[in-house]
Amino acid sequence: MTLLDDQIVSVSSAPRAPRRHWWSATLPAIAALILIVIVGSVLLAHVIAPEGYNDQQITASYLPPTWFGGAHPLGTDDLGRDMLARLVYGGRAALGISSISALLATTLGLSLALASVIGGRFWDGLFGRLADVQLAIPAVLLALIVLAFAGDGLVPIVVVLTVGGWVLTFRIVRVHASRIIALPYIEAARLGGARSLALLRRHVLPATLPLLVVALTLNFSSILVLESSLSYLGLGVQPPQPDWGQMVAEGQAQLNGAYWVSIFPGILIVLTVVSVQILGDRIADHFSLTETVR
Amino acid sequence: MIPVSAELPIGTGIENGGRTPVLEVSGLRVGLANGTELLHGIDFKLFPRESLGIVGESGSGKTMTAMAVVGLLPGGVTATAGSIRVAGREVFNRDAATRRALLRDNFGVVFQNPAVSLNPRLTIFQQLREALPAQIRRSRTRSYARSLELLEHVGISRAADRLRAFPHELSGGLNQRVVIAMAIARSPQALIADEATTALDVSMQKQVLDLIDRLRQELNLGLIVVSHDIGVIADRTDDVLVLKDGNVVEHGPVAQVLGAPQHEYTRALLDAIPRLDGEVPDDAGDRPKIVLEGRGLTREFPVAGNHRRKVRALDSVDVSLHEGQALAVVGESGSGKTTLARILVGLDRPDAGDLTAFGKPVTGRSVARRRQELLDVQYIFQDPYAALDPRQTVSQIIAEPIELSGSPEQRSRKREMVLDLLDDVRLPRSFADRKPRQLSGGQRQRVVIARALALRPKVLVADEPVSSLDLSVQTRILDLLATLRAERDLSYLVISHDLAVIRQLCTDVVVMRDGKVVERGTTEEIFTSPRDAYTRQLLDAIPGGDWFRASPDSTSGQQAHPSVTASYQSPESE
Amino acid sequence: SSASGATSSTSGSASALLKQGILVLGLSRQLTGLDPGKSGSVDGDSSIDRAIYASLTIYTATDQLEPDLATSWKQTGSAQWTFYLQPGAKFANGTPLDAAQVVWNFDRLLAPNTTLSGASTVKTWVKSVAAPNPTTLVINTLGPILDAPERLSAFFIANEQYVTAHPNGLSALASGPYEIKSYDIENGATLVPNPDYYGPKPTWKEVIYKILSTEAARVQAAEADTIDVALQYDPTDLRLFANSSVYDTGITTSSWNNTIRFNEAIKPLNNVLVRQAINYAIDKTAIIKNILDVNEQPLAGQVVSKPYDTLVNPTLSPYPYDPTKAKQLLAEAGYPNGFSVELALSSGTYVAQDPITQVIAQELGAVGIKVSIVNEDFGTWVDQTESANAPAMYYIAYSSGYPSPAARLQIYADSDLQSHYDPPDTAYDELVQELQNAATTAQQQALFDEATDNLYQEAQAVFLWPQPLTYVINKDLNWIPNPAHWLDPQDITLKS
Amino acid sequence: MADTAPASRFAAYRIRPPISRRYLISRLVNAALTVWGVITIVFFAMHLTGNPAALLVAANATPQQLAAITRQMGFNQPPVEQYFVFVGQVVRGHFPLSIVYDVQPLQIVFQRLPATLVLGGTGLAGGIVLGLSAGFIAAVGRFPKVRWIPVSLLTAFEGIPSFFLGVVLIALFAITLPLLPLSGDQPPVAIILPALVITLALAAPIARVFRTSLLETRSADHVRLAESKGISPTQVLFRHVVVNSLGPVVNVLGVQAGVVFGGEVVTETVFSWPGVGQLTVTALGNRDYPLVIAAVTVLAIGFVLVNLLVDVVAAALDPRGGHR
Ligand SMILES: Nc1ncnc2c1ncn2[C@@H]1O[C@H](COP(=O)(O)OP(=O)(O)OP(=O)(O)O)[C@@H](O)[C@H]1O
Ligand SMILES: Nc1ncnc2c1ncn2[C@@H]1O[C@H](COP(=O)(O)OP(=O)(O)OP(=O)(O)O)[C@@H](O)[C@H]1O
Ligand SMILES: [Mg+2]
Ligand SMILES: [Mg+2]
Repeated sequence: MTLLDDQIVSVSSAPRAPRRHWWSATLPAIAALILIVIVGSVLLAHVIAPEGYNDQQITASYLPPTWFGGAHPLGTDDLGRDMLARLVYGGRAALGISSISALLATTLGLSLALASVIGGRFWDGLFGRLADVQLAIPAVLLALIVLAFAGDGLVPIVVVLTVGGWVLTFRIVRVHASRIIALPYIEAARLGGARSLALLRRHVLPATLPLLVVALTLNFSSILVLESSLSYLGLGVQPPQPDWGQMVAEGQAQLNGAYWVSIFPGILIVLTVVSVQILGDRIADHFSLTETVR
Repeated sequence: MIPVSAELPIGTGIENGGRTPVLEVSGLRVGLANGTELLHGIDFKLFPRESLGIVGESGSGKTMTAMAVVGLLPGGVTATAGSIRVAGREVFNRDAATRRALLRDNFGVVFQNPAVSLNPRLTIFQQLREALPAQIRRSRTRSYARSLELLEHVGISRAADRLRAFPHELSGGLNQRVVIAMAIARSPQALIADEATTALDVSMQKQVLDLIDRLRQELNLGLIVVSHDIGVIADRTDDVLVLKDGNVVEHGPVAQVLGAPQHEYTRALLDAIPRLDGEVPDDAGDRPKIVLEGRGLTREFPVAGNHRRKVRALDSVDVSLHEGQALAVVGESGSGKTTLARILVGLDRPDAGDLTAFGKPVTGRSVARRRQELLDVQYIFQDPYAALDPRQTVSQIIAEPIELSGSPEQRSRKREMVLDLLDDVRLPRSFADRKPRQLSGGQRQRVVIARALALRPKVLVADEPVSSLDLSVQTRILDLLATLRAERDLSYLVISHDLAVIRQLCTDVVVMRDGKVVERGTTEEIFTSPRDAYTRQLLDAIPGGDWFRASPDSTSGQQAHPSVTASYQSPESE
Repeated sequence: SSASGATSSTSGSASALLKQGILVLGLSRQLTGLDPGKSGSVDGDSSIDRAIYASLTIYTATDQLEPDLATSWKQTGSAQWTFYLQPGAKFANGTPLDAAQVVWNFDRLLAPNTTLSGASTVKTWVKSVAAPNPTTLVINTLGPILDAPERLSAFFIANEQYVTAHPNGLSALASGPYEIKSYDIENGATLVPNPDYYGPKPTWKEVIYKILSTEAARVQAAEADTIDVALQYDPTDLRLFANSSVYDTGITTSSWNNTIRFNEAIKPLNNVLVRQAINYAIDKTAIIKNILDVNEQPLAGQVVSKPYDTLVNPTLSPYPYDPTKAKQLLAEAGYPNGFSVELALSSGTYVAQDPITQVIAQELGAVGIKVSIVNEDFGTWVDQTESANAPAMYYIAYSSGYPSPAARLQIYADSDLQSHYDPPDTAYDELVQELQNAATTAQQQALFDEATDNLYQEAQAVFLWPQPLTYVINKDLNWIPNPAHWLDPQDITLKS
Repeated sequence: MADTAPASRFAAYRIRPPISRRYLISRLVNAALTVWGVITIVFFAMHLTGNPAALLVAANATPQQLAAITRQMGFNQPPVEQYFVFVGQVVRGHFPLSIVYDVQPLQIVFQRLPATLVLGGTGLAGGIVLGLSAGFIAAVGRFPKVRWIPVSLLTAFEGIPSFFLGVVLIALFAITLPLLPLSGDQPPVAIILPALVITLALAAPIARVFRTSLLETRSADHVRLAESKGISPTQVLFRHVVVNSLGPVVNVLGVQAGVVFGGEVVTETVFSWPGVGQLTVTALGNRDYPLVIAAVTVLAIGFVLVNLLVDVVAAALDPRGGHR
């Protein structure tokens, strides 16, 4: 089944408000700020929480957040471990894994797309079919299965996420690149004596670059969602090492008592995803790619 | 039909007692919501059976005027002041609904591009039915019958089948006829055609215009023809309205306005038209060696979707281009011109036949290979907008061929080569760092030409080099090409369906039809004594052909149009 | 916390159903099937088995042994018991539920080549079974089994023809008070009264068992008022219902005791020093106090729970918490800087197991033993523990259908599937066998002490603690929490 | 003329199908190929683990059982034969027996399928309705100042992973203010929360695409022509703008079908909804790979069918495609 090869639809993206609204300008700024804070504190995890993520004090379980000051500004979990510490270290896992996978996925998608654009009908058909098959198996399921076989561990999970994510880039780039390659100025370059690779390097890639940035952001957010879903289902990073999705699951029982254990990591996931999407959308608008991407 | 018919004295539109005009526009002002005004007070009258032409450069307000009359102004644009009287009834101050209703019952509109003016989702019948008067529309049987009538009326045979077809299954000409059928479906007082034929190729253009004229006669319609093609106006209208920036600069009978233009703007418009009576370029006399030659070139394309059926774009075509020659390839749309050109420059491969360049056979299988063998043959694109990578600067664009396949020595002095080329195509050197979007159409075409010249080719192949440009620009580009040919003794192969262009640029002509060569000869021969019937038809089809062949002072308006008799045969010929 | 279900009874809430005579019970682990020949866990398959199958004798909520299918019984020989069955008892399809059927239930377990996990519960003490007439059942035992009637309290009786016709055990022919209306391994079962039941008419119009195989599921089920009774709550989560208008909560002693079993075929766990080290390395008292939130004593190196078990070895005392000793032992054993090992959990099965095992993992880490915790679903987990490549360590609680010292120790004998692949310890096996057949209580005590001493020295397991029985129950219900964790609709009644 | 138009004629025009048989066939072939691809992937996935036979029996299986499965799936034969045996078995619906249930896996999958379809269907329907209305408002809403709000709200929800949305919804609506039942055992109300999760995942992309497409279509030439015809503005809006704008939306649905199916896996687990998704997850937990394989194959086929439908509908909305 050909899934719309004439126009691509992003799996998700940020509000499409007419530019004249004041916040359509400020929103990306806010998003950027949020991301900086999150990423920053995740990178500085070892500074923020020198004691690490598994510093148990079972006598001090489920302390509520004190917000400012106090030993545990964001409270503690069932084993009296500092939530802030677990959140920042959990972020390392979640964001680290997701961004690596997103990069790989985008690269993979890009290469396959370009290959199928210049590679002729056979490769185009093959990769296209591959993408269809890929889409036919829900990413979550595929991940569950592969992980069930390959076991947890960093490499399998990254592989799974990459495999789950390449199609998006592939489709976006493929459509765009095949439009470009059909344009007269490509033929003009051929007339100048350009070979396929020169065409890619001089015209196709530059034309695809902004799109690629957008694809990357889209990839990242959808992969982060997938990653946390898996970790929520108990796959990927194993306790005691924290991961946001896993933390949501751990705290679920106490939603009504110690809400913070499961709500905070959830909120972080949402904030990250939405901010990234808003930025991605901003970029898309900037290059006026929105239509291509949707 | 006759441009100015015996029973209607010339210019009746202007001072005419007695009959009430179908449409009377006075002081019409149109503006945007933000106050900027697009039309600054337009006045004209339109009487039944009379035709008014609106000309003017692009952006002058032609479409606005037409649309304001029928109340189809684009969103954000509104008619601010003035009066529009339809059959004597003022409609301007009416509320939107009634105004629309009134205008729609009195006017039929024919839009520019038939390909997109029909809803791709609905069959012709479903759409035609919507255009019918309410009382007919209600009954399917009557709608159906009426639709059949209409289609047959606009000269569409096999009407029943057409009614069941979807727009994309019909040719442009047929679709335009359908649109016309819709326009007359509510038997209006007047017809308004905005660039109704601009998108069609000459022969089809002629057929459609003939149809409109015929209907005008039969149905007593007033007619407004909006076009930037003065030829069309000259042939088809009684009065003409010359617009400039939303103002009427001249208004009067065609003969008067075009024959003895008062306003220099009008004159400028007229001068811009390539003339058919100009000097034919001197050809290279005795024919020395052949530079580019195709023998028995044949190319087939699969008909989209239907894998079994194939269309023969080229059917064993022989062409030979001699040194210093400027060879024209003419023919209606779809006759195989572009296909031929692409094969000659190696962008495409013939299914059969062989190509020889400078005596050496071209055998490369891949485009890249063929191009290596054909580097001395370069190509000029029809649409300069698409032919330039928007991300590159002019100098990058021009330098690219040098970087890719220039000699080391050339690469070393890339920069000054680029600047020289800019000089050659008469572009200021300062343009080197601009991007395409900062250039006008003409300037872009010059860049395209510069790039084509970068590797100092011996042959230039140009597909419709000017057809996408404003008239005013066209002539300058043609001049440039002519001078370049002289300066660098290039050989040209020029494709065009505009005979005026050919006449101005080429020494010899090849006429193509359905992928075959039907006639060849020197430009002089072809224009004066065309042998093939099809060639003659092409010549006749040129709008305003006679007008411009005759000397400006003669009141050529009178003289009968030679093709009238021949007009409108075989509507299905598209 | 919002008094969960404060406004009780949304459309389908459990309290609403209760008013229509429908009881909803929560089970804390996935079901594995309805074949009584396969031993199930009390807080799972067995609770349903008990509701749909007859047994010869039965323990009431108050732990009194009472007649069920058997109206009376007596020891008719030094190694023989005779049971007299209800005349005219029927299966749910009207076929007679007679001694012959009961015999078949024994024989399939006694068959030499049987693969049924229930086998060890009879093979160890039953020689043969006969049915001289439809209402008389003669059991020839391997010795003077004093507590034969007790042992048979959880021996459920299925229908031969039906079981052979439905080998996959996804349906059952009832012989008890209820019969199956719908059954789904992952989500639970629905029971309705069995019209042909020989006993008194059951109290409930319908009984719904719901699988709540995670702590979160259990808590949410109660918070959303979708169950009437459920067990195995993390004590800290019980506090969520402190001021609930719908539920009472409880925490009490039970017959279960928690241990960590070793796969002794695996290095270095085959080394007794290592096993002892692990026993020393875990601070049980702290966990009991802070996580289990009860004042119990750790298991005294034996796998019996006071006060449930009457027979205990008074001479033993718990392994104290002594990391340094643990380190030293490890060094002696040749692992001065520890090793890595896997600890397998059955997801959501035991009270507060996730926090507990994380603490244990950290404490073992402190002495250099790197523990990685893996979760499996109950069914898979059981299969694994009973297979040759069982996990190195697994967190498990054992119960016994009644206070039987033999049954307690049986678990560590070679005949038990979970011990089967460990290096054989014939001495211990014989002890247990003798204990089975012990004639006098004095004899029993002696044998028991010897066996438990052996367990203690060999550190056959990490002796943790008696697992508290925690539960929430709808305020409108009467129920005496059963130490064995039986969740039997028969024991639950509406207040007044 | 009026009466000479025979009825048959416009019977003919009216049943004029917007898609050609050729097109339909090509789509079908495509779908078949995809399913085949899925099966192939599963085959390789199984072999990645070394001994596939071991996957298909219980952890404590006897050698006999192992031998039996090896024979049934032809694992003792050379790889190529193995492949064909496997494909053959799957195509004939012969999967190895489920380990837990000890019956044909398909049988169990089909028991669960209705639940999944109901949930997915409801979620999908909700998403379409919500998305289309939001997109419509955003494009042609009466009040330009506020008409972007619905789409933005949906987009905000879209950023919430379905598992977290599920958790929060439960906490809010099933527990804190117990309006809606918790899990899949009190139909029909119980479907509201899980369906909502799927709906919210779907609505935003639909809304955005519909908006864009509406704006494009509205300025298309054929709309101007329609306006000049004298049919009512509402007729123009719906016959010529709205319906013409649905094509891209349908295509989005094709892609989003994946989101729905994937979403179901998580959602069913969070809400313990007894559908194929939950079945697959627990089957994985139970190492019941025969069941997993069957479930995945069925889900994939479902997805392919949905996209087949999508292609056909899309073609119907734009005959230019359909007659290709
Ligand atoms: N939708 C619109 N909104 C605002 N301004 C418009 C719009 N359409 C056209 N204009 C402006 O109105 C003026 C007249 O436009 P119009 O289309 O009438 O020119 P035209 O003579 O038809 O040109 P062309 O020959 O290219 O069709 C131009 O300056 C154009 O920029
Ligand atoms: N890439 C292609 N695929 C399929 N058919 C093609 C292709 N290119 C050209 N054709 C067909 O070949 C025939 C000749 O096309 P060609 O473009 O050469 O005509 P042309 O004379 O250039 O027309 P125009 O004057 O409109 O440019 C046409 O019927 C066209 O439909
Ligand atoms: Mg115009
Ligand atoms: Mg052409």
